[in-house]
Amino acid sequence: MNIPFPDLTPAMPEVIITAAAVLLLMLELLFKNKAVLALAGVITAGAVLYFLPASMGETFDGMFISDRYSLYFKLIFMVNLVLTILISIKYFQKQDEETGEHYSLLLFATAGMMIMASAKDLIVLYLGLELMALSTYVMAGIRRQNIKSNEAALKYFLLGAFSSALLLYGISLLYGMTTTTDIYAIAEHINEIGSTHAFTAALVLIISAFAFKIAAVPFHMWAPDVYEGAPSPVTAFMSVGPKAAGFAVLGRVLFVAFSEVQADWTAILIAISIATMAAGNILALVQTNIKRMLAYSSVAHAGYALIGIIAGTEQGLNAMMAYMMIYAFMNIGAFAIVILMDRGKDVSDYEGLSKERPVAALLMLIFMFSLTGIPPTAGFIGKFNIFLAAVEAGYTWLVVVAVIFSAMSAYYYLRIVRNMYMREARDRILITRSLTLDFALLITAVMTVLIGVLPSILVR
Amino acid sequence: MTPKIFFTYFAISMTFMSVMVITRRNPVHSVLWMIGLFFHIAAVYLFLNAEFLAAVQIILYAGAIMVLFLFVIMMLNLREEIVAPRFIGEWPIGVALGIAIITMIIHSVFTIQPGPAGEYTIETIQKMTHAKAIGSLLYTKYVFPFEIASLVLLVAVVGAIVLAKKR
Amino acid sequence: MLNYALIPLLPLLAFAVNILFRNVMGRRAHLVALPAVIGSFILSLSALADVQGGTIINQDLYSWIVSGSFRASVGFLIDQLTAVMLIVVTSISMLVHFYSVGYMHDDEGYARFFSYLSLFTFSMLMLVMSNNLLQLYFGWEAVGLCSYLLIGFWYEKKSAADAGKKAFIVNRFGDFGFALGILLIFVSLGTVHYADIFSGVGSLQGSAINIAGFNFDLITLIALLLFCGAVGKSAQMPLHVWLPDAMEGPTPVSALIHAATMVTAGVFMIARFNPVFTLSDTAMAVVAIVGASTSLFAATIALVQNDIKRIIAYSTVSQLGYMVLACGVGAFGAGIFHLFTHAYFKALLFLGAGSVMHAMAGNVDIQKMGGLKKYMPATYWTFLIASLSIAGVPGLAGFFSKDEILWLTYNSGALGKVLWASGTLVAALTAFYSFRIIFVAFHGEFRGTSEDEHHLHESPKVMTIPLILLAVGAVAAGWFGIPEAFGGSNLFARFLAPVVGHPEITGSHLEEMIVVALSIIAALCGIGLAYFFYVARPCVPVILAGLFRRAHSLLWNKYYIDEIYDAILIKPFKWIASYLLARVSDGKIIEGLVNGVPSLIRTFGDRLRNLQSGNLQHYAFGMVAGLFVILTVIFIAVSR
Amino acid sequence: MSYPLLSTLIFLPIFGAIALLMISRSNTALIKWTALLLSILIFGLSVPLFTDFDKTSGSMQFVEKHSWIPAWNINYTLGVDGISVLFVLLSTLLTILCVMVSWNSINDKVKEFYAAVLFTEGAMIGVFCSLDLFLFYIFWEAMLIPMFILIGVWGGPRRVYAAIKFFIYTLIGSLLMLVGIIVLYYNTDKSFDIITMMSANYPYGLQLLLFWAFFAAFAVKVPMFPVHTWLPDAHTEAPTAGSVILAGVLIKMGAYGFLRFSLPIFPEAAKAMSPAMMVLSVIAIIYGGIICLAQTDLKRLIAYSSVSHMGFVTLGIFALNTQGLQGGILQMINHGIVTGALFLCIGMIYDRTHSREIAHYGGAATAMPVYAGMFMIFTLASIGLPGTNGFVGEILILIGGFTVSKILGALAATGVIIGAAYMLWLYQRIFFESGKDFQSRFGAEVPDINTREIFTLVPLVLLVLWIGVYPSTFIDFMVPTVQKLLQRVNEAGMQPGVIQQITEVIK
Amino acid sequence: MVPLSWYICLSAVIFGIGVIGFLVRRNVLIMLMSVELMLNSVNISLIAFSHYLQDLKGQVLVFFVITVAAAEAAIGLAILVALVRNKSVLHTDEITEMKG
Repeated sequence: MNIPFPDLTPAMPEVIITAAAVLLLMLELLFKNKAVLALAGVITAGAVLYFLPASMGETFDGMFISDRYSLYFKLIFMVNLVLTILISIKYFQKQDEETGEHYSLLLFATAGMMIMASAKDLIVLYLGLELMALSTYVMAGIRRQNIKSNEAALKYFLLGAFSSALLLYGISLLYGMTTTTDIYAIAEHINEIGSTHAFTAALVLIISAFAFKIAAVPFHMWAPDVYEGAPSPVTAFMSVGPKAAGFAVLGRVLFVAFSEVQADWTAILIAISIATMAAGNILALVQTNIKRMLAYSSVAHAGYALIGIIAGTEQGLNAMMAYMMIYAFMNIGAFAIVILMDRGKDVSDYEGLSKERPVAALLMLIFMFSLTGIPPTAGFIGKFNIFLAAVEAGYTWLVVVAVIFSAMSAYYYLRIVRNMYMREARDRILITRSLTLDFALLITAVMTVLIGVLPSILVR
Repeated sequence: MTPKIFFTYFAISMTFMSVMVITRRNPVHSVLWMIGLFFHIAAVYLFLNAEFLAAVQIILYAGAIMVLFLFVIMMLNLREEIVAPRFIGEWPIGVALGIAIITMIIHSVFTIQPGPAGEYTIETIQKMTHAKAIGSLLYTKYVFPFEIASLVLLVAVVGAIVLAKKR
Repeated sequence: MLNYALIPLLPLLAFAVNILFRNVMGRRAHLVALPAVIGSFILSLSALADVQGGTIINQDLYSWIVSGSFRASVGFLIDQLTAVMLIVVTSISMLVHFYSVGYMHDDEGYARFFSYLSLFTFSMLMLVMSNNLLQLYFGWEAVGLCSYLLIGFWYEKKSAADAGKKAFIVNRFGDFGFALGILLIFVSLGTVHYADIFSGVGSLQGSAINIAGFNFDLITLIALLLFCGAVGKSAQMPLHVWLPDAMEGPTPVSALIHAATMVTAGVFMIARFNPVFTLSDTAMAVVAIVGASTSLFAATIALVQNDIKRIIAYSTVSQLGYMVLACGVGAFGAGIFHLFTHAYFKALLFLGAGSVMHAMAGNVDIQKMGGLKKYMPATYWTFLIASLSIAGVPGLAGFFSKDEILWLTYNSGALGKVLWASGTLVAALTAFYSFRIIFVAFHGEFRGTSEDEHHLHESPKVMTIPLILLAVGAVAAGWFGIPEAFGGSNLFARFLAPVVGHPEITGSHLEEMIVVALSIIAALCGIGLAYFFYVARPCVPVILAGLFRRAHSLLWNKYYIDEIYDAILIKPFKWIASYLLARVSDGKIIEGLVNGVPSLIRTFGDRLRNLQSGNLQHYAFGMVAGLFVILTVIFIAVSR
Repeated sequence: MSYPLLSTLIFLPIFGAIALLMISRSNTALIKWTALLLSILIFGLSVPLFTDFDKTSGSMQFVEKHSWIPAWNINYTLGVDGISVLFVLLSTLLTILCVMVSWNSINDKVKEFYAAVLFTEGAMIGVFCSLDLFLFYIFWEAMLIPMFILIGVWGGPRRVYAAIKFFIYTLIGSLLMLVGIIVLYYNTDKSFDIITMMSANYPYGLQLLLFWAFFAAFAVKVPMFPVHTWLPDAHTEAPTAGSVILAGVLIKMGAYGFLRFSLPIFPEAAKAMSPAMMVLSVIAIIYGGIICLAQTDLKRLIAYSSVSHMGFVTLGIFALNTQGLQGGILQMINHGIVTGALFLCIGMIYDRTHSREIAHYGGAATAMPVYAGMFMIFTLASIGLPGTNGFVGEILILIGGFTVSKILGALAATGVIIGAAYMLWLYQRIFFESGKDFQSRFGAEVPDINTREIFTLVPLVLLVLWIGVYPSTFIDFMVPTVQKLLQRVNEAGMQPGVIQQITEVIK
Repeated sequence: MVPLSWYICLSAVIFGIGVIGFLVRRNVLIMLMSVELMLNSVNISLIAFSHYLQDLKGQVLVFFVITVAAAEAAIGLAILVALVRNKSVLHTDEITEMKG
C-alpha cells in the first residue's frame, strides 16, 4: 500500500507552529526563565508570518485549504498570539507561578484556530476546534491555586464540551443527509435536502456551536464568568482568538456549505445578532468588574461583527474580518492596561488614573473610545465598514438597531474614562511596567489610532 | 424480524441504562451503569458491521475512560455525595427543556433523506476487513485529522498534568 | 451732508470720550459733553434755516443692512418735521446738560451720567433724523436703552434698577408691535425707506391680509402695529405704567427723556407716518380714542398723588395723550406743536421739581413741603409760569397748542365732539393738579422738620439759568402758532404742512372762539378749585377723600393697573417659567425621558443579571432554550 | 493657493496638542505660552481666509483634494465657501480667547487642558472645511472626545453627569446620521463627495428619510426643542473655555449641518419639512426664553438663552429665503460671539467669586465698573438691540420668517421681549443694588477685570459693534453661496403632503 | 432489516437523556458523564448512517470523536481535581463564585 506524502507548503504555518509548540514543551524543561519561551513563541509567530503569503493552496487530499480568507484570519491569530505573549510575561512573573506550559498551549490553541480557519472538511474543523478548545480550557485554569481560575476552567470546559456535542450532532445529521463531510461538497446536496426539518436542525445545531465560540446570545453565558476567572492574558487571548476562529468557520460554513439556504441562516443570525447586541450592552452597563464588563462588551462586539455575515456579501465578510482584526488590537490593548495595573480588577480601581499615570490613562482612553466606535479610532472604522456592507445588502434597519446599541455602549466605556479622568484616586495607584508590556501597548495603541486615521492599510 | 427484536431489546435497555446513569445518587453506580451501556453500544456497532469501532468502544471507553472516572471518584473520596440532593432545584425546567429538545430532534430526524450511497458496501468492507478499511482511510485521506487528533491528545496529556499536578 | 451728520455724531463722540476715559474725565466730563451738544444745537439751527430756505435733504450715508431685496441704510431726512424735532431735542438737551452740571455735581457717577446723556442725545437725533424705518427703530431702541441706563442710574437703589428694567421691558411690548409693523411694511411694500413707503402705501389701499383665517385690512393692521410702538414709547394706555416709575432716575433725566424728548418719539413717529395713518379711518379712530382716554385717565390719577415727580409724570402721560389724540384726529401739526410747547413747559416743571428736591435733600412728597416760595423764588416763579402754561392760561405756550388740539378735535366729526368734551375736562383737571402743586408746595407754611427747613436754599445759578431760559420757552413757544382766529398766522402749522398736511376746517371762527372760551373757563375752574381746596379750605380734600373712599383709593392706587398686570401677566408667566416649563416640561417630561430610559435599561440589566446566576447549568438552560426557540420558530416558518 | 492652508489650520492645532503633551508637566508657563502662541499663530494663518476669499464666488475655495481611502472612494477633500469660511475664523479667534481666559483658572492638569482645547479647535475647523461626508463625520465625532474630557475633567460639581449626558445625547444623534450617511453613499454611486451630492437628485421618499436621519444629529447639536436638555447641563458644568467653545462653535455645527447638508442635498424634503422645522424653532425661541426666567444659575440661564437664540437661527434657515438664510448664518456668528463673550464674562467673575448662583450676586457694578460695562454690551447684543450684531441677525431672520408665515414671525418676535426680560433681569441681579454687600459677600476686595481679561473681551466688543454697524463686511461673504443654495432649494419641486396642510393653517 | 430511522431515534433519545442529565444533575462528574452519553449517541447515529450510506467517513469521524472524548475526559477530570483540591465541592450550584 502506497501512502503518499502530502504537500506541506500550504500548511507550513500550521506545521511551524505545532513544531514550535512541541519544542517549547521540551525547552520548558531546560530554562528556568520562562521569558525565553515567550521569545521563542514570538519568533515562531514571525516565522509563520514569513511563510503566510507563500502558503496558498489545498492539500491533505482536500482536507485543508489555504486561501486569502484563511490567511487573513491567520494574520489575526498571529497578532493575537504575539500580543498575548507580550502581555503574558509580566503577568505570570507577577503571579509567581510556573507557567512554561502556558506558551506552548498558546501555540497549540493558535494552531487549532489556524486549522479551523483552513478546514475544508467538517472533521478537520471539529478537530481543530477541539484542539483550540482543550488548550484554552487548560489555559483558563492554569492558575490552579486560584479558585476563580478553576471555576472558569470548569465552566468553560463543561459548556464547551456540551456545545461541541451539539456541533457533532449537527455534523452527524448533515453527514447522514449528504454522505460527505466536505464543506464544499455539502453545498452540492443542499438543493435536495435544503427544505427538510432535519437539515434545518443540523444547521441550527452547527450555528449554535459556533455561536458558543463567538459568545453570541443565548450561547454567551459562559463568557463573563470565564473571562473574569481566567488569567487576564488568557482572557485577552480568548476574547479575540476563539471568537475570530468562530467567525472564520461560521463564515466559511455558512457561505460555502449553506450558501443555498442563506435566507434561513440570515434570519437566525439576525435574531442572534440583535439579542447579542442587546444583552451584551445592557449587561455590560451594570458591571463593576472590568473584566466582566469587557466580557459583555466582547459579547456585544460579536453582535456587531455578525452583521457582517448577515449582510451575506463578500464585502460583509471582509468587513467582519477587518472588524476582528481591529477588535484584536483595541481589546488586547485594553487588557494590557488591566494587566499593567497592580490592582485593576474593579472599575473603581481606575479612579484618578489620569493623574497618577497619565500615559496609561490616555492609552486606556483611546481603547475605550475605540471600543465605543468614536472616530478617529480603529473601532469606528470597523463598525463603519460593517454598516457599509449591511446597508448595501439592504439591512439598514439592522444598522439602526446596531447604532442604538452602540450609543448605549458608550455609557459603560465612558464610565472607565470618567473614573480615570474625572475622579480622584483613593490611594496610590501602582503599576508594574515591563518592556514587553510597553511594547504591546505601543503596538495596540498605534494600530488603533493608525487604522482610525488611515483605514486603507486594513481595508482592501 | 429478528434484528428488529434484537434492536428493540437494545433500544429499551440502552435507554434504561442511560436514565440510570443520570439518576444514580452514587457516581460509582453511574459509572457502572455507563459501562454496561457501553457494552450495549458496542453490540449495536457490531450490528452495524463496525467491529473495529466496537472493539475500540470497549477498550477505550469502557476500559480507559470509565476507569479514569472511577479513579477520580475514588481519589476525590466524596462521602457526603450520598446524602446531598442529586438534582438542582430547577430540575423540572431542565427535564422540560430536555424533552422539548428531544421532541424537536426526533421530529426532525424523521424527515431525513439519506444521502447518496458510497462505495463501501458491506461486502467491500468484509472483504477488506473493517480494521483495514478504516486504517487505510485514516492514513491516507484522513491523515491530517489523524495528526490533529494526536495533537489533541498531546494537549490533553500536557493539560492534565499542568492542572492536576501538586504544587 | 457732513454738517448734518455732525449733529448726531458730536454727542456720540462725547459719549465715546467720556465712557472710554471715564477715569481721566471724572468731574470734567461736562467739558466734553457740553460743547458737543452746543455744537449740535447750532448745527440744528442751521439745519432749520436750510429747511426754511427750502432745502429738504433725503440722503443715505451708507448701506447698513443689505440682504437680498432688503436694504436699510443709515441716512438722513431733514425736512420741516425733523427740523422742529432737532430744535426741541438739542435745545432741551443743552439746557439739561447745563442744569446737570449743578444738579449732579456731587454724584460719583458724574462722567457716566454725562456720557449717557450724550449717548441719549445721539440716539434721539438718529431717531428723528432717520430717513428709514430701520434706523428709526435703531434710534427708538437706543433711546430706550439710554432711558433704561438713566432711570437705573442709581443702580444701588433697588427701586431704580427695577424701574429701569420695567421701562425697558414694557417698551419692548410696544416695540414688538412696532417691529411687526416694520416687517409687515417690508413684506407688503418691499422697502423700509420713508419715501418709498409713502409713495407706495396708496397702492395697498383696500388690500387685505389673511392671518390664521381672518382677514385684516392691511393698512389698518400696519398702522395699528406701528401705533403699538407709539403706545409703548409715549406711555399710552395700557403701556403707560413704566413712565411714573421712571421718575426714579435723576431729575434732569426725567426732564429730558421722560418729558421733553424720548416719550414724544411716539407722537413724532405717528406724525411722520401720517401718510399711512390717514389711509385708515379705523386706525385713526383707535389712535384718537387711546390718546383721549389716556389723557383723561392719567389726569385723574395725577389729582391725588403726593409725589411731586409722579404728579408731573402723570401730567406728562396726560399731555402725551393730548398729542396722540391730535394725531388721531388728523391734526398732526397740532400734535407736533403741542409736543414743541410741552417740551419746554414740562422740562421746566421737571427741572423746577428737581430744584425743589435739591433743596429738600431728595424728598419728593409735596405734603412735606409748603411755603417754598420764600426760600427759592426763582424756582417758584419759573414753576408758576410752567404751571400756567400747562393749565392753558391764555397767552402762554400751552394755551395755544392745547386749544389748537381741542379745536381741531371738535372739528373732526361726531367722535371728535365726544373726544373734545373729554379733552376739555382734562384741561380743567390739568389746571387743578398743576396748581395743587403750586399751592401745596410753594404756598402756606413749611411742613417738614426744622432740620429740613434749615437746609432749604435756592439752587445755584447753573441750575436756575436753564430754568429761566426754559420759562422763556414756556411762555413764548406758543407764539409760533397763534391761530388765525386770534389774528395770528398759525406759522407752525403752515411750516409743517408740507410734511403732515393740515386738516380741513369745517367750523367757523366763532365756533373756534367758543371752544377756546370753554377751555379757558375749564382751566380757570381748575385753578380756582385748587385754590379753594388747598388754600381757602384745606380741609375739603380730606373730607372728600373720606366721602369717596373707594374712588380715592382707586385713584391713589393708579387704578390698580400694576397690580392687575402683576396678577394676570407677571405671576402666571413666572409660574409658567418656573413650574410648567422648568419643572414639569423640562424637568419631568424631557429629562424624565432622558434619564428615565437609561435607568430603565439599568434596571432591566439588573434583572437580566439575575439570570446570570453563576450556576453553569442555568447557562446550559439558556443554550438549550435558545436552541429550542430557534428551532421552533424556524420549523414553523419553514412549514408555512 | 499653493500651500494647503486648510490642512494647516486643521492639523497645526492637533499636532500642537500632541506637542503640548510632550512638554514637562511642571513647566506650566511654557505650556500656557506655547498654547497661546500656537492659537495666535493659527489665527494669523486663518486671516488669509478673510482677506483672500473671493466674495463674488459661491463655489468652494481653498480646495484641497487627495485620495484617502480608495477602497470606499473616500477622498480627503477640504474647501470653504461663504457659509463655512466665517466659522473657521470664529473658531480660530475664540480659541485664543479660550486660552487667555483659562490662564489662571486652570491649574490642574494644565497641559492636558490646553491640548484638549487645541485638539477641539482642529476638529472644529475640520468639520467646517470637510467636503467629504466621511471626513466630515470623522471630525464631527472626533470633537466629542476632547469636549467630553473638557467638561468632565475641569467642569463644575456635576460635571461627570453633564459630560456623559452631552456625549451620549450627541452620539445617538450622530450615529443615526451615520446610517443616513451610509445610505446616502450608496445612492450617490458610492461616493461621499458632498459637492456631487449637492447636485444629485434623490427620490423624495429617500430624501425624507435621510432628512430625518441627519436631523437627528443636527437637532441635538443645535439644540432644537425637545432635544435641548443636554445643553443646560453641559454649558453649566463646563469650564469657561469649554462653555465658550460649546456655545461659540460647537452648537453652530448643527445649524451648519442643516445648511451644508439638509438644504442642498435634500432640497425637496427640506422644503416640505420647513414648516415643521419653523414651528420647532419658534417653540425653541419661546420655550427657551421663558424657561430662562426661572433659572437661578448664571450659566444655566445663558445656556437656555442659547436654545432660544439658536431657535432664531434655525427659523431663519428654514424660512428658505435670502433674508432668513443670511440672517441665520449671521446670527450663528453673532451668537458665537455674544454667548461666547457672556460665558467668558461669567468665567471671569466666577474665578473671583466661585459662585454661579445669581442670588449670591448683586452690586457688582460698583466693584467692577469696566466689567459691568463690557457685560452690558454683550447683554444688549444678546437682547438684539439695534447697533449691536444681535439686531442685524434677528431682524433678517424675522424678515425671513415673517415673509413665510406671519404668525410664526410674530411669535418669534415675542422672543425679543422675553429676551429683554431675562437678560436685563439677570443684569440687574448681578450688577445692581448695593456694592458694599457685594464686596462683603465675596471678601473685602473683588478686583475689576485685569488687562489680560480686558484684552480677551475687547475683540468681541469690537466685533459686536462692527457687525452691528456695518454687517456688510460679513454678509457679503455669504451672498453668492446663499443665492446658490436657494437656487438649489427652489429648483426642487414641492411635494404635496400633510405638512402642506399644516402650512396652510399656520400661514 | 432495521430501518435507519430507528437507530437515529435511539440516538436522539440517548442524546436527549444526556442533555437532561447535563441540565439537572448537580454533580459535575455526572454532568461530564452526560456529555459522554451525548457523544456516544452521536457515535451511534454516525455509525448507523455510515452503515446505511455504505460510506466509511462517519466511522472515521467516530474514531476521532472517541479520541477527543478521551482527551476531554482527561482534561475535565484534571480541572475537577484542581478545583476539588482548592475547594472541596463538586456541585454546580456551589461553584458560583462568579456571577452576574
